[in-house]
Amino acid sequence: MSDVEVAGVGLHPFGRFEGVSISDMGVTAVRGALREAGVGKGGFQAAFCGTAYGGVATGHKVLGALGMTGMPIVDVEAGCASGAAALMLGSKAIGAGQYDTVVVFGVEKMPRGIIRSSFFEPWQEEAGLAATPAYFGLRAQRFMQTSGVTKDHLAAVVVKNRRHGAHNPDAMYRSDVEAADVLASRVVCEPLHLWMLCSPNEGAAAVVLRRADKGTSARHGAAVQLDSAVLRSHLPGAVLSESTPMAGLTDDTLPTPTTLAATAAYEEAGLGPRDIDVVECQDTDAARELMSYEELGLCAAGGAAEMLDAGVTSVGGRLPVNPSGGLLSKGEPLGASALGQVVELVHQLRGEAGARQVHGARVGLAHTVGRGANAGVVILRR
Amino acid sequence: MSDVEVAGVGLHPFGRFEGVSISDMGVTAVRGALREAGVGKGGFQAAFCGTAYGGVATGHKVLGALGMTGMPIVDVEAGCASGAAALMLGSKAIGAGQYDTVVVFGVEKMPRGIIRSSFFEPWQEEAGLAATPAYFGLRAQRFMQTSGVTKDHLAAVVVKNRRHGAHNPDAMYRSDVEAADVLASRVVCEPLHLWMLCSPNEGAAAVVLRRADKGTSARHGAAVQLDSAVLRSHLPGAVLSESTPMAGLTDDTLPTPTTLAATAAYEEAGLGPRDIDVVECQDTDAARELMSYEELGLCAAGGAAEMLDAGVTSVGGRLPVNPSGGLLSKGEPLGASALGQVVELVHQLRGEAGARQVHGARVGLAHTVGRGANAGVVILRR
Amino acid sequence: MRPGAATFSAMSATVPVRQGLFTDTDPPHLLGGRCAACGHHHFPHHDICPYCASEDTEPAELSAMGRLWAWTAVTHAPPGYKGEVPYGFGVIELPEGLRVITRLTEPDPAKLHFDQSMHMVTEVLHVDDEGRPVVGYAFAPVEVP
Amino acid sequence: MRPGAATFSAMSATVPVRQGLFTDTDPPHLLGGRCAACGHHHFPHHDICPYCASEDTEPAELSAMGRLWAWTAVTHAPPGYKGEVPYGFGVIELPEGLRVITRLTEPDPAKLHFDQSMHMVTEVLHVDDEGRPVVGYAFAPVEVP
Ligand SMILES: [Zn+2]
Ligand SMILES: [Zn+2]
Repeated sequence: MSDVEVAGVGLHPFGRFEGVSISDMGVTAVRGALREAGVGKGGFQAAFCGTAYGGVATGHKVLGALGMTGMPIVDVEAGCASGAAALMLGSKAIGAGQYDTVVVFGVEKMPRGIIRSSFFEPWQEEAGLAATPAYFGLRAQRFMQTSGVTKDHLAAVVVKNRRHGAHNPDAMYRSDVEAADVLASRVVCEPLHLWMLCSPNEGAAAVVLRRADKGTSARHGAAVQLDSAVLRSHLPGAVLSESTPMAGLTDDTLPTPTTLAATAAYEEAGLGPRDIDVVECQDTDAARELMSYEELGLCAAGGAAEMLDAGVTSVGGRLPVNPSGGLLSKGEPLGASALGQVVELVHQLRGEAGARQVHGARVGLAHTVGRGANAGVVILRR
Repeated sequence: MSDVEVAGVGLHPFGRFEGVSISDMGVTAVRGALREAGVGKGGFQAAFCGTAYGGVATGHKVLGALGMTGMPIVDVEAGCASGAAALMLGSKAIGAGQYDTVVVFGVEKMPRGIIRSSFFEPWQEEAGLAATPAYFGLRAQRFMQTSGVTKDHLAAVVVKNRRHGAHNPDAMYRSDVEAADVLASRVVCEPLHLWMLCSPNEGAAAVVLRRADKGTSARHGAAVQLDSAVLRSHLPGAVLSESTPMAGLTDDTLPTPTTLAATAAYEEAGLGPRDIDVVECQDTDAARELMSYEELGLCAAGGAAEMLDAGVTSVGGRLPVNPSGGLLSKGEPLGASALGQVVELVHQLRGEAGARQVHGARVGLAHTVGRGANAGVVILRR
Repeated sequence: MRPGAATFSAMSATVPVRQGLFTDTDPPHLLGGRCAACGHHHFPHHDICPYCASEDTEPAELSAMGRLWAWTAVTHAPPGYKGEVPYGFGVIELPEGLRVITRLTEPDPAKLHFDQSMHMVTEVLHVDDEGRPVVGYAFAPVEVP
Repeated sequence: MRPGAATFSAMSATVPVRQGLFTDTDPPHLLGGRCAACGHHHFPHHDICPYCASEDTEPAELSAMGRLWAWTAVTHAPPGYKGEVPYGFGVIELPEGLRVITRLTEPDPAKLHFDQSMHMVTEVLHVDDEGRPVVGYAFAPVEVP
């Protein structure tokens, strides 16, 4: 297998952009990544586009607007991990020698309000069982019952990520918040308050991948290597799995899709959780971030609250998590969010993250998990 | 690169099935393919699902219903070539040594009536430019102007394919038709009459792929090899490209996505059009089949009418095209149609095609092309 | 025939939100299935075991009584839901070794506790266009006398 | 400012189906673009050349006259279309080396022929909710006197 390098990254900010089409956002991100990589028309042999709600031919429209088509263009859906799935496909294809250079991008323009997904069956909707945030609430409650995490910890995650996000010009929310205000926001589904949940929104992110022996980008001295990009689905049996079954088994030993993906990613990269310097992880809600600490092996079971309390996961701590501000600051454009994490990590590993820079970061991990169920874990190294 | 073998195929018939969900159809097809391959739970390491309108987590629902999840599951959209895109990804991953066995399937339950796709922009819809069959009509008219093809030839394609389809128990239309009746059906968009257009419908198809050195299926003596599976998008510039631009250049030399894909597939398989014994090709409309003869290199430019007239492409001729009855008999469930062709070719190459058997067929080619634009070409060999 | 599956006859004044989910016996029972190969129960019933992929499954009435394992409340109507909010939402652990996602009759999370005894009930979700009450399943706290 | 782009003022009784597609001069012109890098014209105008990916493009009025290259008629209303059927539908070849997809004012394919001279017109597509005629572009046969 050939080594795979990140030759360039590009981003369209995450937020709400009236009158800006999904293609427009994709063009901004892809153009940015191509420019960084010094790649023009004819300079890549395949493209992979992650999107959940983009519809037919999403990737083709972006590349069509750029006048860059003809190669295979694959549009991929894997829920919150769509971009990770696209990255996995692109990087494996380079690793296998199928292509030298590929463009991987993710785009989304989420419908406003509650998303009516085709995911649930009509009877489930009629019965009120298509209550997406309620599943997050149940998961958070179970986690609190078993881990020592309290509502104050959930508020502290929001405070931390919004503090990080205040330094990220591409985030949707760029202001600090107080724990008291988080706890004063309305309850959506106990124990989750409104400010503990990320907002679905719009955005795009892009990455140019290249075989490492094809030469590094002239523009960026610190080359970033893609050590692993893994996608996994859920194992059957967990009642609160992101696959949202109507029932599950009384078995608490089943590994989650995140753990399956992380285990495979560490093995692929030949390293372990202790080698990671910076993490971007799925914080759909504040509890989800803390669960991820455990599921990714960043702490032992029951250790998330202490890790947070000690400031380990704040910028300035030993292992900053979501220096970008996370989805709680950026919002979540499904198809773009996983690659948005990768863009952040590349900036961090290059030392270009400004006021939110994790100093000396050499290895970064990006994590997404969501409907499907799908979990993606990506490990980058400089 | 390892050789890739088709270890098993499965199909849910194409048609309209009230009360049968997209997952139900996928389960039927996947279960059939796994059974033929002798593969059970835990016996495959990745899954690729093609669908255009299935929505979020389509592949996951099928495998979830089978209790077979945990591996990477990638849902792929590439219009009419969605199944071909999934097959390309699955076969390349095996060829690269990433997996030993993968399941590739395609499912669709097309909305009834005219499909309101997200493909067109609102102003294009408002201006009446989202008139999908009109683009087929324009393409057909241009082809007739340059190739000597007449309306009688278009009717003859329908007669041929419906005659083939009468022997296919999995087709939606299983009766012969007369040319006069085809020409008497109402005009949808000149020169295309209703019976010259395929019907969007429902169905599923599945293929189990395996590294050839991992042993052949016990059940099926005649092992079928996947020699190539290629996906290509369009080059910019052709006004009647399946990418449906609002304008194009006065340049008639641009290769179509079908020709791009076919050229790459022949090269990958190390053979040429003259080595092909049986073809399944995109007959969204009758003219599209004849265009494909040229674009796939099965005849020279301007040779399609003569090839059809001489019976070359009928079962019993030198190079039967669409022995399954084609989309004109089967209907077109977008995500499933490309793999439905592969299932037909596997039956043909194994000698299991009954009354529509192409005797002595050793090499088969499957072709899909549609919105995106995407074209897929698959070459199979026994 | 599945146990209880035909009990919602045309004579019935109400319609179940989906056929085959629960009996209209008193007390009602959820209609799941059991796999002979792995021994696990599942809900709703499938022909294929969702845990081991065996096709050797058969319908099984599930216990009407269980224990509360997780709970919250839905405060805003989710997509496609025409009934009232708030309503309780949780997971019940049944003696068959199954955890079931369900509505709860108690919409106040503060009034529920872990491991609480709960029993299955049916409740009207909304009234359909033909004036028929549409009925779903839920779990209610067992009243301590 | 693009040529003609501001000519649909608030005073206008009609609204274009999209801004920037055509002028409301007499005769009207399609508003495309031209790429300085490859020299090709395109329509509608893009900031990026759809053929060579250059960003060196500028707006360009296209010829009002062209020749018929392909044609058919739409007999059933396509999705999102609120106007009348049938209507003509075809491709016009413009002297700029561009082939443009367009409505045709002639809905009978038998009355059209290859290479026929055609000129651009605007036509009312439908009347919007506020009572304003929504106008699109089309091509009409040049009448031979
Ligand atoms: Zn079982
Ligand atoms: Zn150009």
